[in-house]
Amino acid sequence: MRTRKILLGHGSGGRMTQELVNSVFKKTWANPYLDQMLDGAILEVGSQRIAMTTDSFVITPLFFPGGDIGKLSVYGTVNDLVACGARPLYVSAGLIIEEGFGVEELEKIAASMSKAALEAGVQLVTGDTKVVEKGKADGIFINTTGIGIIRTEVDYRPDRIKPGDAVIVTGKVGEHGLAVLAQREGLSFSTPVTSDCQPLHRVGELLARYGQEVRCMRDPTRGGVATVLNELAQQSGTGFIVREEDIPLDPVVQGACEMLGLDALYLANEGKMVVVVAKDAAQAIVEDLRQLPESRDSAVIGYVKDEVPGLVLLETELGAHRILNMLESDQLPRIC
Amino acid sequence: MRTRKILLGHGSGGRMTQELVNSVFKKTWANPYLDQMLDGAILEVGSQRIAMTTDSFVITPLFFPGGDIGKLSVYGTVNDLVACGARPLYVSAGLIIEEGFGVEELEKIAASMSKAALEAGVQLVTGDTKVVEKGKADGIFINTTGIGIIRTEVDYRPDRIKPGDAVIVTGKVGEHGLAVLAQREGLSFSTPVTSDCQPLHRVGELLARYGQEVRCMRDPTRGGVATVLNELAQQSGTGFIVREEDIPLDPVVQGACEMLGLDALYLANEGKMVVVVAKDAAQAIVEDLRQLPESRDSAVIGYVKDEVPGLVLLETELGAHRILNMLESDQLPRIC
Amino acid sequence: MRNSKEYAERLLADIKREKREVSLMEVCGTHTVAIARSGLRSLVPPNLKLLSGPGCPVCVTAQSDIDAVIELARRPGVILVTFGDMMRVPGSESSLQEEKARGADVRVVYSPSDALEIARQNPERETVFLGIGFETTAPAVALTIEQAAASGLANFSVWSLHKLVGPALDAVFSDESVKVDGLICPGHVSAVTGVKPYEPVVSRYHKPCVITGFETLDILEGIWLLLRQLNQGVAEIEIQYRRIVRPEGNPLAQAAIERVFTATDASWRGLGIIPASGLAIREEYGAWDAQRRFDIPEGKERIIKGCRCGDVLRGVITPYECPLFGQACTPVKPVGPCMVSQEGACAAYYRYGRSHRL
Amino acid sequence: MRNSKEYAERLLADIKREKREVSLMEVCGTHTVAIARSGLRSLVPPNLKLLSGPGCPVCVTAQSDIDAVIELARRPGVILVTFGDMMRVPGSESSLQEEKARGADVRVVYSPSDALEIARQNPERETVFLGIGFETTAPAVALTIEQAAASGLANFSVWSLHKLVGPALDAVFSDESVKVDGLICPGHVSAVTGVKPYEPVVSRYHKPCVITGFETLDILEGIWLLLRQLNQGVAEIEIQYRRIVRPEGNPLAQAAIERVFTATDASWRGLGIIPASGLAIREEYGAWDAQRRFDIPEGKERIIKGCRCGDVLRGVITPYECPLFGQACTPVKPVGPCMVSQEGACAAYYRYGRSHRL
Amino acid sequence: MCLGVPGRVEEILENDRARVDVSGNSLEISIRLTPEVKVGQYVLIHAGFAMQIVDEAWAKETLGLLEELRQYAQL
Amino acid sequence: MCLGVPGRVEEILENDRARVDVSGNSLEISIRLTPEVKVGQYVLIHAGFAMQIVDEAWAKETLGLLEELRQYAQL
Ligand code: SF4
Ligand code: SF4
Ligand SMILES: [Mg+2]
Ligand SMILES: [Mg+2]
Ligand SMILES: [Mg+2]
Ligand SMILES: [Mg+2]
Ligand SMILES: [Mg+2]
Ligand SMILES: [Mg+2]
Ligand SMILES: [Mg+2]
Ligand SMILES: [Mg+2]
Ligand SMILES: [Mg+2]
Ligand SMILES: [Mg+2]
Repeated sequence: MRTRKILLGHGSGGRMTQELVNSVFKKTWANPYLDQMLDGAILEVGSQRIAMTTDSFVITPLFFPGGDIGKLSVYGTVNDLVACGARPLYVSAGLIIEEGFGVEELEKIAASMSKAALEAGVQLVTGDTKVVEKGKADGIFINTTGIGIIRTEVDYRPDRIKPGDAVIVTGKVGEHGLAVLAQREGLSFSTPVTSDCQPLHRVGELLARYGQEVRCMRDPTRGGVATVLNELAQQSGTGFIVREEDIPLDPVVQGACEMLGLDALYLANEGKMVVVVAKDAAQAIVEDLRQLPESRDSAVIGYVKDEVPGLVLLETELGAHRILNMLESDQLPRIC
Repeated sequence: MRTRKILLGHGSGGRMTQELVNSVFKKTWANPYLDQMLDGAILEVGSQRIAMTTDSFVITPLFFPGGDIGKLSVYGTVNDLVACGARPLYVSAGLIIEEGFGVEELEKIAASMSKAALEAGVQLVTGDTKVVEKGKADGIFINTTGIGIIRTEVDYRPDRIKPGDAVIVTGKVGEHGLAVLAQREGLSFSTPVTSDCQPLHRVGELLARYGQEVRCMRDPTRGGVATVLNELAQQSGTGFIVREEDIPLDPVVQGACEMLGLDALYLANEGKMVVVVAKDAAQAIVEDLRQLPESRDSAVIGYVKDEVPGLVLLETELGAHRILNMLESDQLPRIC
Repeated sequence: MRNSKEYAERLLADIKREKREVSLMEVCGTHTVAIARSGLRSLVPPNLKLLSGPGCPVCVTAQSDIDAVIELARRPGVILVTFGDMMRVPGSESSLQEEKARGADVRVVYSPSDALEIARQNPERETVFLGIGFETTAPAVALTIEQAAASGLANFSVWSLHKLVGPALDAVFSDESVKVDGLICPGHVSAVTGVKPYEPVVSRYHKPCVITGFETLDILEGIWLLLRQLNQGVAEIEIQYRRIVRPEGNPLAQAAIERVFTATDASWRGLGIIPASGLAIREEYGAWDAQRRFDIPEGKERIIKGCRCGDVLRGVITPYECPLFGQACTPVKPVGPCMVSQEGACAAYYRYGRSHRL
Repeated sequence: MRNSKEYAERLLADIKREKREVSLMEVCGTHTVAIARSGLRSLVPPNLKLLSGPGCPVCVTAQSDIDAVIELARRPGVILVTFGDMMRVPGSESSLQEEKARGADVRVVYSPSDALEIARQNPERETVFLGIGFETTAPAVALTIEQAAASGLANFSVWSLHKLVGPALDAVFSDESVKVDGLICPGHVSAVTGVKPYEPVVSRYHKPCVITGFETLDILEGIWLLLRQLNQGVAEIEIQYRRIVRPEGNPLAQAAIERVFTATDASWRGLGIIPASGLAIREEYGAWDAQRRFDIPEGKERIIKGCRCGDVLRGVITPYECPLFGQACTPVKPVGPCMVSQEGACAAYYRYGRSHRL
Repeated sequence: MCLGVPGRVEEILENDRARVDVSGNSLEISIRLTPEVKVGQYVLIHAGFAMQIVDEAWAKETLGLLEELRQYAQL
Repeated sequence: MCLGVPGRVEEILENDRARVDVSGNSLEISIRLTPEVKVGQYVLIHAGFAMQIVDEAWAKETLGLLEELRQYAQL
């Protein structure tokens, strides 16, 4: 028998990742926190409820149009705390650096993290630095772990999603994924698209004002909007209908996707939120969101439908419905 | 001008690490939490005081006599929480896996983390998995971040260290460092020494019973006992006198060190604590500690002396005093 | 585009007036994907069947060929360069993706020119480009080989698995069990070949052919034109995709293929060996022919138990009718090649069409 | 060991009775370290000076030699294998450690046999072992070269920077400015050489020599024996380290050196070129001689501004007297080589002796 | 079978290469198979090569068959 | 100049190699320079080679110079 190996697709954030996590971690690490189905865990610490979330950032290149790994690592964790319904407070940073990495680059990244923390209203409170031999890392990897206070007025567990609810996305999709992809070796095109890398703490505050009318939210990072919608469908046991033409999408992103045979709905976003809200509040929420620069392109893209539990259906221009699956594995540029 | 590069020594935990952290992070990330000079940060979250600490584990080999990266990553963070004066509660795990890594190994590591969490009385509440291309990591790296409740009866900031206080180490030194070193390529010796990798939550509980009589503690991981003592001396502004012959040291470890030209006081420990306590309580504390299997070799190794602020002096067998510096950079096996 | 939507609805309304049982085959995988993505299949009447043909270059690549390429990728010093399409295609025991995870240097590019660049940057190693695709892709690879030859680039070569559309169509239509009434012809292949490959289809098999583009509107027009031919009882080659396709194709591209390649028998997954259906590198470019440069033992074709790719490729069954579909065979763990490529019929059906519940 | 402690104290008490100004030199860096670690220097009376000599192989390696080795390590395909000692030694612009960080394949081993193993495991690459050390280490490297030759290992070679103890002693004692009354001779070198290298010291310079071990007790005994000779007005070679050192040394080890190496002029850091003070690989083992195999241009010796290693190595000054000591020059950023090796005098003083405040 | 996108030629470069614009993205391609192409024209791009020049007259005629359709629908 | 540790020969191996014990650690070394060494004897190890056989008589005499010292001290 061949021994099973970890493949890149296991880290794509799509179905392979889900299967790996389920088969390797869920069964051995079984505890109620892991089953909360959030972007982090909601914990009781003494009298206080807090959210905790962790992410490692392993991006190539480290500096990309619209951001860098430092900024990304802070905002990524801030946005996961927001998605948990928390007010982000503190962030830890664990750096793994490849021998030979430039001290100047490191200083840039550290400064970028600091600036990002300031902008997102969090503090970088503790850190760790490890160095590994040349060739045993890829420049620098950063883990950030964040904690925040759970807002008492909200509850963003996916089982609060109800039929008829509206689905909002807070801006144009796929920009981060495309901006980074354009930097890859072997892909010699250039694009004006920059990463959407931005913190969503103010979006979180805004949505908190709507209390329980906001059901649930998730930031569509790895695996993109399609994967997040599928996760929510699975976790809530409801289905989603999403109208293709209502999804905010920059034509430049769309053009690049057509060229490379990719689907923007599976490209990563680093400054967007998919939000499920009560139908009646949807229009007001979108209008509110559009007042913030970070969510000015917010739009209702679909609604919750009980009849297709666990599924996401995309309504095409012609009115047909087709399944929008999870990302199966990494998208690779292709010619056919 | 040559551009400065990160060297392995920058991750050794010694002076190079300290200088890097000071020059790159302390100045840009300035905030009161980073200046607490603990193994983690003590934070206010609403009404609650909690400790938060982070560490990345990048060990080779992943499985070593006495432990594995999974166990290590849980205990390492648990012990840092203990050193902060906290009761460890929750741990997050961020895994960076190299493409091609065996799923079976991953399962072993996940199970080991789970078992370790159980033994240390913490819960693994949230995780993240990233996969990087073959050759861009070294099997697997694990970041763990932990939070715990600060015990109200204690305060382990180093400025509480007073002249005359006794210095305790909770067991034999250098075992983890040696056990791992013996597995290195190019070092073809074998040793019965196994890693001391163990959780110290019960040691933390025991010491908490002594309230303010325990001044401060630190787990001597990277950089070893010598480096931790130097950190405490610098941070407290006091000095330490340590008696060479009182330091618990396995003769097997000592023999291997002589062979390779290493100093056991700079070798990493993963289940020991250096504790500074009130002189009058020292004997009782050591006797108490010796009741626990994980600290059965505890001993008073020295005392605090104001006259040599910031320095650690080693009293040799002959009664001479010499400076015990921080680890400057990695120890390499040598022949001369 | 309100206008185009209105127009699409009018085309569709008209198509729905067709009451006879009609089976149209889209040869090209890009059509398969476009049809699946647009949900068109659920909009046309059930008596109008849209079958998928052997037009996905990934799907038709023989497992023995994949095995040989994997063997090559394992050689020390070799950099294997490929389009993203090929990474997950299963050989008998492994895939390029798995070999990469085991340590082989396999790289994905967008253009064969990028492979040339990789060869230049790694002078001490052997860069091998895996040439796949039909007449659309072959000219690009031909020009790349000529460029390597012109600049004397000695560490670059191409492993050619290129295939030709004409012989594949012949294999489909010569099979009695295949019931196809008309052909949605591949727009981009035709941009190179022109109408020529379809001439036997109309002359020998009397099936209408429409060279069609890839927008939803294009496809609707293509179907509409096919139905019109069927209703009029004619079998001609029409070009719907006139903004791209000229009847004569692109003679320069045809000449490039001709200069560098020569037709050879080729093994097609599911269809077996088809005479003169592949492109081998000519003798004079032998120095850039990886099959000549590397001594790789020929792989053996193994039958994949239960996989009905062969029938899917000839339109004998739809992917749904394969017992492994969606169960043992998914895009993450594909059993057959039709599940691998984005444009493989099985993958397209899996991704976009698994449910009709709405 | 109460007994030994008591005995040490008695030795020390006796040593303290010496009231004259006496300077003893420990030639060997391992002695320097042992003395510094034990705190001995702070226990002997101030009139008894313990000077450090040129006996750290790392410290005496010329910067131009390091530069050449760095040049070699940068060559593609080369694996440079070395003892840990050499990693941080500064060349004119870089060190092996920094080259490793830049991508060179530099590996640390405990034994030259391990380098042979690395060569076997990497047949397609060139493994070069950096041979440093005095007569203690040279036989091990000689046997390793013979073994490579015997097994026909073609991708292994040694870059020899080995040095000899006798010529270095001569360089120290022939310098008028050096005031040394007696020599603590290196125990492990002498295990190979026996008493021979010290004969000129007693015959020409009339300085007592005691071959001494490395335990604190050994060193105390060594000092005690030297003082006794001085008090008795004699200059002889005594062996304190009798459990290891025979007067004739180890003839097999001497023969191994003789078979593989031949004496050559060598450049010593701080001391300049000393005739016949180094070991070159003999012609017949030329295939395993990296200096013959690789065409590396000879480096230029640059004067390091302010570094007084030369004076430290000859015992003219103690490290404390170098203006850079502990400020511009520390083990992490060594300016001179004496700060690099654990057993370099400057490093030993820095690590173990910076403060006398207690 | 073969993905292709139209791109507008922005600049003719040396060596039969050209810079094209694909919906705002910029790409360098080979125009060796469409040597007569001019700046401002559209080409069909496949795997980094221009495979054909887009026929503007037909491209503009988005609703190409509309008239025929009307006639046919009348039948 | 040269680190060295004593190790006890535990087993003579092929090819002039031996397994030695260094304070409880186990190491394989070359004994080509001390071919006459027997199991149970101690050797001085440097860089993986036995450089000399330890003279047990002298090794045991820890307090080697004690007598001389007494005499000398009396002077
Ligand atoms: S579903 Fe899988 S097994 Fe079945 S025909 Fe398609 S590719 Fe082959
Ligand atoms: S302190 Fe540094 S610069 Fe001064 S002599 Fe020693 S090594 Fe040279
Ligand atoms: Mg997270
Ligand atoms: Mg995240
Ligand atoms: Mg740490
Ligand atoms: Mg790298
Ligand atoms: Mg998230
Ligand atoms: Mg920590
Ligand atoms: Mg720790
Ligand atoms: Mg995550
Ligand atoms: Mg590796
Ligand atoms: Mg710690």
